[in-house]
Amino acid sequence: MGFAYNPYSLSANSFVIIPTVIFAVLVATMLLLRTLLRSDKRVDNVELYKYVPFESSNPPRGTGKSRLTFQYLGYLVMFLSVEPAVVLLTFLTVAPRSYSGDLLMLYLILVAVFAPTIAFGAYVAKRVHEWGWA
Amino acid sequence: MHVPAKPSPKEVPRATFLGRAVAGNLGALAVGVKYFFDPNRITLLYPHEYIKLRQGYRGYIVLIFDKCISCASCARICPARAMKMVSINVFDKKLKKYMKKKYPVINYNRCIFCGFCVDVCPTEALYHVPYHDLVYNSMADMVLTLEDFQKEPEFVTAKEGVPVTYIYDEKKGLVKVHYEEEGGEVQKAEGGQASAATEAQGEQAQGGGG
Amino acid sequence: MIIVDQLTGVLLVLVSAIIMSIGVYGFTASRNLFRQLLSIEVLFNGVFLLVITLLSASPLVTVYYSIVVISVVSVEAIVVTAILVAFLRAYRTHSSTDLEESEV
Amino acid sequence: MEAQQQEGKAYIGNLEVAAQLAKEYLVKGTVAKLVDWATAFSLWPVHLMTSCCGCEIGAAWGPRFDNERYGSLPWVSPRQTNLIIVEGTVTKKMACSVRITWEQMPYPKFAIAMGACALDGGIFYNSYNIVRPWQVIPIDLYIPGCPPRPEAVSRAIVELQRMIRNKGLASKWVVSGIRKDLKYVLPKEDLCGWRGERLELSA
Amino acid sequence: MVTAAQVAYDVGWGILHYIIFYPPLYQLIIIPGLIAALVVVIFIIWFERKAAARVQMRYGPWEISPRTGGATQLIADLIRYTFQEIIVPRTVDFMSYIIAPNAAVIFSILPLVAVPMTSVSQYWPIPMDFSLLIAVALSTLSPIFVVMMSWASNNKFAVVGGVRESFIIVAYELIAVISLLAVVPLVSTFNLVDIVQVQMGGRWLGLLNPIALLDAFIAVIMSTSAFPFEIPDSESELVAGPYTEYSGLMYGLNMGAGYIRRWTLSVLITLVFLGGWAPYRPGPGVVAGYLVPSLIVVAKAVVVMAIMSFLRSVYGRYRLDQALSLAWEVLIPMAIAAFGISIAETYFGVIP
Amino acid sequence: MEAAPRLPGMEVRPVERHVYEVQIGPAHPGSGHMRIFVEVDGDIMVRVDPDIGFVHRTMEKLAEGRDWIKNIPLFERMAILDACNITLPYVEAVEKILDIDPPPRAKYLRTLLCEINRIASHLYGMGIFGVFLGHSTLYMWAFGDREVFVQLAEDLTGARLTHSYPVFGGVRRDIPDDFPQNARKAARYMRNRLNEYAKIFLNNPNIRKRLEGVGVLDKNRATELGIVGPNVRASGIKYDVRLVEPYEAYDELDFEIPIFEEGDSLARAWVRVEEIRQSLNIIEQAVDWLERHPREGFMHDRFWKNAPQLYKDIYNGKIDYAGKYRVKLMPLFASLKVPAGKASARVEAGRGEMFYYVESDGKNVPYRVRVVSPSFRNVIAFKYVMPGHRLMDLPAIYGSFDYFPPEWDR
Amino acid sequence: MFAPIEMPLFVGVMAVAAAIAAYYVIKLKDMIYASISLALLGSLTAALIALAGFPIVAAYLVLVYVGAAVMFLIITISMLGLRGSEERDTFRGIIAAAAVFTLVIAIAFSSKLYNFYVLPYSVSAQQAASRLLSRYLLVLALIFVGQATTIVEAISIARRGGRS
Amino acid sequence: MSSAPEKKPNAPAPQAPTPAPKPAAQPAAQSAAKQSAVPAAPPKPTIPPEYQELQKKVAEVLKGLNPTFEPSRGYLDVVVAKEHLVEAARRLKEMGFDHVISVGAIDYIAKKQFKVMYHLTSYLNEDLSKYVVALSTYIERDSPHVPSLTGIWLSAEFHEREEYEMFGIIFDGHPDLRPLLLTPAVAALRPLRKDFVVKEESDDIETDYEAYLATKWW
Ligand code: SF4
Ligand code: SF4
Ligand code: SF4
Repeated sequence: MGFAYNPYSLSANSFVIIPTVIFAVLVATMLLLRTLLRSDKRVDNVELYKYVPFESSNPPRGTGKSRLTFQYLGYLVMFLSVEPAVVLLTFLTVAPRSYSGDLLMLYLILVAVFAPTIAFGAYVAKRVHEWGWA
Repeated sequence: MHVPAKPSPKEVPRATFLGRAVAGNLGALAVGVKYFFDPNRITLLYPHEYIKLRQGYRGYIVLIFDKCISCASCARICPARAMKMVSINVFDKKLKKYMKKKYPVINYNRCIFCGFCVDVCPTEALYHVPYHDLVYNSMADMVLTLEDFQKEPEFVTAKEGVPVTYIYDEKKGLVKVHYEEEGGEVQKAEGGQASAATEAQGEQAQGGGG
Repeated sequence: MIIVDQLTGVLLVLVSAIIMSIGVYGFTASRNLFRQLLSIEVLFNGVFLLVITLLSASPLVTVYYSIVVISVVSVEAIVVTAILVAFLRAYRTHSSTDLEESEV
Repeated sequence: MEAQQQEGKAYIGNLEVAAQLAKEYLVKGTVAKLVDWATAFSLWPVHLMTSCCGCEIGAAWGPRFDNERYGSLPWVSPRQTNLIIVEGTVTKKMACSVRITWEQMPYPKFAIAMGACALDGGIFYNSYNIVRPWQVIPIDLYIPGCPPRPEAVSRAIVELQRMIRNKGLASKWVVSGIRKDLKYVLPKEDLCGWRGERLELSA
Repeated sequence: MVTAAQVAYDVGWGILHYIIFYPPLYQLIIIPGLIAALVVVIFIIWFERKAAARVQMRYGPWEISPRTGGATQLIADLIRYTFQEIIVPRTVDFMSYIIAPNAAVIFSILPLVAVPMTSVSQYWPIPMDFSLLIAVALSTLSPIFVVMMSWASNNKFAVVGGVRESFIIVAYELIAVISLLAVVPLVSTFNLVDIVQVQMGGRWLGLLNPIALLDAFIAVIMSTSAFPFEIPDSESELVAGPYTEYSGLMYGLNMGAGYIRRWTLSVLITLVFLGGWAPYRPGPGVVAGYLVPSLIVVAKAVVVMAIMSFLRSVYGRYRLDQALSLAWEVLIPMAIAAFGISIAETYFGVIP
Repeated sequence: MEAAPRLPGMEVRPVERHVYEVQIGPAHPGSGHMRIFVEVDGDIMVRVDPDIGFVHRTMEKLAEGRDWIKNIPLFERMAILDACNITLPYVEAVEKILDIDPPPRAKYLRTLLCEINRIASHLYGMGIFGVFLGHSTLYMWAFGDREVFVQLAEDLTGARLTHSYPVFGGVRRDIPDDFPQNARKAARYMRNRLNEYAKIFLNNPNIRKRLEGVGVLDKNRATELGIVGPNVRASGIKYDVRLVEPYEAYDELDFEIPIFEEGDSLARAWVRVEEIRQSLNIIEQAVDWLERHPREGFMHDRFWKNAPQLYKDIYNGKIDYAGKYRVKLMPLFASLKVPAGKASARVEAGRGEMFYYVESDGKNVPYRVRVVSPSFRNVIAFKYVMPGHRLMDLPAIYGSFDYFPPEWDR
Repeated sequence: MFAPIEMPLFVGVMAVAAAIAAYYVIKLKDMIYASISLALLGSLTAALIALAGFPIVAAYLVLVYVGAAVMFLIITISMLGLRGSEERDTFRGIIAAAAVFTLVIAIAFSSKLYNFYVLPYSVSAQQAASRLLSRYLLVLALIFVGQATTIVEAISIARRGGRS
Repeated sequence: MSSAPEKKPNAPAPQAPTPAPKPAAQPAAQSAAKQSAVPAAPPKPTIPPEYQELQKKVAEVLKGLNPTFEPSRGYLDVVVAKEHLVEAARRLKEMGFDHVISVGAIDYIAKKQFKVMYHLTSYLNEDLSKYVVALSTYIERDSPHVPSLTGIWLSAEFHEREEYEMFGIIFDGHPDLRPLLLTPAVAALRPLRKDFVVKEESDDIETDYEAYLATKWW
């Protein structure tokens, strides 16, 4: 099949080159549209609030980047700790059929270890008053 | 026949966990799917159809010039000051001479269509036309002159669509039917006054034909 | 053909060294706790690469080691962040100055 | 020849002129028609309830009158909409918001004033706390009534679609960046207290 | 003798074969990539609006083309967005503001190159040995850019929406990963082609493990913040969530990115659980071997997406913490159970 | 902390550092015509400050300059979707000062329209509630079914919303001929429909999760805050003006006042559903009564006894061109003078108790009219109920109190 | 089978991209963007690893590291609202970086320069899994226990109630 | 067909209720003079019959505070002096009036007085639910200070804020006395005071036709 159908070329094309090209085209389109579709300067002088952030149509107050939703950090921690284990288990399941006994055992271990942990985590994560700043 | 109202304690229907999770979801989905396959549409396809409003609808107001006795009741009762009396010279048929008389004019920028003026007019010199869907490009158009006030406003919709009415139904709520099927014409024919309805109907017939 | 493979290997080692040194630079240069955390993460990326490259002669071992390393690293990120959070909160509650102004 | 060259320079150096020429070259004929067609059938009113006419707006987008048939979908944030319906009375407190909402909408945008209050105050004609919306933003269409029937809202949308398509309002804006048929009002009254001083924003 | 027609034919065939049907290009740009996604998204949004309208006693978009029931509505919306002013507020971080939505789109369609559309190895964009794994891994990347979008907007609603989006990611990602990989024990491979081949006989994995299918379905709904998990851009508190500041085509792009993500994951679900191109056996040649199976996959995925869209007319939205605890107390245990079911089925030899 | 943008004319309030202030409204889908300053700590609201007045159209002041009759349409604009209930206490209060009592048929007609309005208002509130929770189907259904009752009201009064129906001494129109069977059909339709509402909305697990245990107001708290209407009946308080001080024809009708104990958002939604059921009963009874009794006594004699023949003909349907059975107003209405005195009246409007205090000094305009609308008394709930809930509960609580800002702003 | 001749090209491009991403992690002022850069760096590292012949490790890296750890950083940083200035001691940084760079290069190239090469050969996932299952079952179980402990530990640390 | 006012003699000038204590059971004789334009004579304003019983109870509860009862319809108007307001409120609350329906002020500009009324009723005491009682007091127009009852009835909070901005009455001890409905600029006008007059555009309902057409109504 030749050069273009070499697995590496295929991969490079699929993951890097074509997406990059599309990305460049999209960004260029956006920038172009933004340049082309501008209202007249005269209008901009009349509309003083056009380029300020939208805050329910009030004069904006404060900046958007600030300290935020903290109360659900527990779920996050749980996610991060559970994910490697579970993903590891899923990776192992490709083992041939003959290993399914081991697999089952590992699965049971996982359930045995994580069931109480998740229960505890969910219980703690729900108590939002223990998580806030104030 | 005195039956006093009585308080009746009620409870929010509670369900068990499983019942709530399964039956609730299934019930909601079932209702959704039912209406997906058997929709009960009540939509008026507006410019192509329009509701033939009932006789008593409080729409735009028209003055019958000859009946007005210049009593100014209408202008006095108008809550929005939309009506004003203006004085013009008219030819009095009895006295056979020009006289200064007062007549009402209306400003639709203000009018809130409360119908007080129509209801208060002692000689029924004002009447409502049964439509209410006009829009204007400029506010000056809405301040009517005395001549315009005697004409019924142009009912654009009648040129584009056919009239429908809604009838009540136990299963479907409101059901849209075509106006002719309701025998609306018979009712209209009795209307003694040169009312909006008759004219609108003429327009309608044209609209329907074309 | 073996040249190509070796060239690739050299490239990988080089880039991992570069990434690692960038990480180290960030870690030593900055005084911001979170920046240091990020720098460590950069450093770990270099480490992953280096481990893979150096061990690639025996692929299975590579897989085991890298899986363990990645798990440990991600867990480490969590714990460090958790400690940071706790520390910051304690710091906050004890002091009236604002977090954003205090150089953590 | 020289003039041409100068123009040519201007094209390269001056992005605005180049963009202007490109737009004039591109947006005409079928493209202009397409733009107008699309804008006419995609009039998204912004969610700004100014007063009690909002009930009839609710009904107008409800099932019986269903203005979504015209492709008009009430939308939440002004940045994505192109139609503002002033639903009745605009009080002095609300006027600032009406103005800001209108300003934050991207062009091409249109405005409808609905209800007697939005035209000349309606029953509140002498209230000390209201302003007339046309003092605040430029209005395209007026709907009388208190409240107007939902059909009247539909009528306004149909009428606005016609206006856009007949007069090419959207495509003309695309070409020239300004709508010539509108007077851009700057409110006489100091609605949010913005006049005289420049806005200072720290990012 | 070589005639001009023949040359033209050959050249045309060459272009068709080597350019249009060049697998990465075809899959990223044509089917099931951008163009198909655009068509599907346009159809699905139209369907969503019409289906909701049917349930809601009305017509939905109609006047624009009465004969087709308003099917061109979304095209009008697209054109309108294209020719609307793009307002870039003064407070945003310009480069991130521009880049983030585009990157979100790119990373949304990227998993599509890792899925096969046929069993003919010549038409695989990449070697398929780890395709399921790669597709799942890639699909977790695009939400990051939603967060970036919200941060770049520097708007209160957007930032709150972005943080909610990241929490939703936390909730759905594990479910999606587990439930999509739950079929692996049954087939002992990460190769999507093999997975589809196993289902050829009508033994869809979705039937063997319905819980996994249900969970994956819910995870997809969650991941694209559709109802009932429309939490990041829940309009009643956060105006349009992370997209609040975007206008014109940029907003169209944002909305599109969400739908494209849903599309990508639907394709993945179709391949994994619903048999891919199943009853059909790809034959030789570009049309029989590539076009037809990919169209079958598209058709199935559209059905999946349509069902997802229908939920809008039945459900409201959950609260953020409710969605999180729902995920952790119901869905993740369910997913792990589904995983266990698969292992048990393997262990007890339910499938040969 | 970075300096907030300084804008001239803008009130700058100090904000605690660890909280994040979100302004919800007025151009916001989650607020009506109001603004709520919400300070959140993470996801929890710590301070809620409703800032109302965006629709304040100065009705109390305007009323002091307008003739008595003109104030009826004026006050109606407070909540045009509940028009009859809103104007009725004003009419009643003026009738008290005038010392007239409307004839029974007028009372029944008023009751009928009040109940139609109540249903329409409850359905409106439910629709808005639905859209707050993202449930667009409920919104559409409620608005679609509301049309049935709006249509009934239109048949009766000639206007969709702004009926201006009760006037001093009576009402403006009698029922049209086909009204009774239409009303009965509508009532039967609505009863079936309410079951489907329960299925798709109130019993939907998704919605129940959002509402159960959210915004709980117990009896004492509700009393302390002075919440009114269905909201207070959801907290187990047996208070309904129709019950404690029956007005118009309510003491002759057989109906129940549903009371719930929970006091959470779900109970508040359920109260409204049950009230719709009761209102349907009342409508049927009222229609029966009106059908049984002859068409007479529409207006108090004092305003009617000198009426010319034309007026009677129009009333009796002999002349039909602007609606049959129409009451012509006597011209004296335009400049009615009311003797000095003061009176208050309250009725149970759709959202709760509507209270008017009217004082006259014998002129043709009121000296002072104090209006307290139910929504105005409910605003305080936002300030005291919302803190402690999550930000996403804001629409749920807000919607469950059945908001209508023009009503509370007046 | 050997790697194709253009392999170094691919690796080189990726390597440059990865280095740029790493640089941006350090450089960008805004922590969120720095974390997003880190995510990109992680993806590019994964791509490099995949090129080196370990797609399974790459997938694991993306899923666990980019998808989770980086996400965590983003969220935490945005929640803490950290912004503002930071001091830099450039000189010390450069010294340290140079030292590490030399060290790595020296170790890598001195000992094994001619021994390591990259196989264009995919590890069979089945093989790896079966080997792991048969030999290291207990180790895996221990990893699970470790993870579970982490949950408890991190939650207890991060929440306030645990301390007070 | 002319309107009523022309037939009847004009009503006498308004008689503002006097703050002076006055036996409630015997209404002022002057009300006879107040013949209205309405065809039939209005009744003498008295305490409504259904409130007679309540009046006695309230009088007993407020013993020592010199309550006076003013004629009214539909509610019971209890007037106490400003000093006794808080005490009276406390006693009424103990009696069972547990929330405020309305806080209304009236500007008697002729007498240079404001009247502040708290309309009360009860939720928890079902016997009292059917009554509305107004606890009112007269204050000087020049120094409009009145003790806030928000501490006793929390439900009065927003009402008091409203009266504050509308009349400028200062409720001493109110926790959060800010304007409620109006922007500060408008609230400074104290719009509900009688000396703030709303402009009618013209009292004349008649105009010249040319003038009408020439008018820019907007
Ligand atoms: S309908 Fe009402 S507002 Fe209109 S002119 Fe007549 S009285 Fe005036
Ligand atoms: S009330 Fe009737 S008769 Fe009198 S002026 Fe008006 S229109 Fe003429
Ligand atoms: S026009 Fe009428 S309905 Fe509309 S806002 Fe004004 S008063 Fe309300």
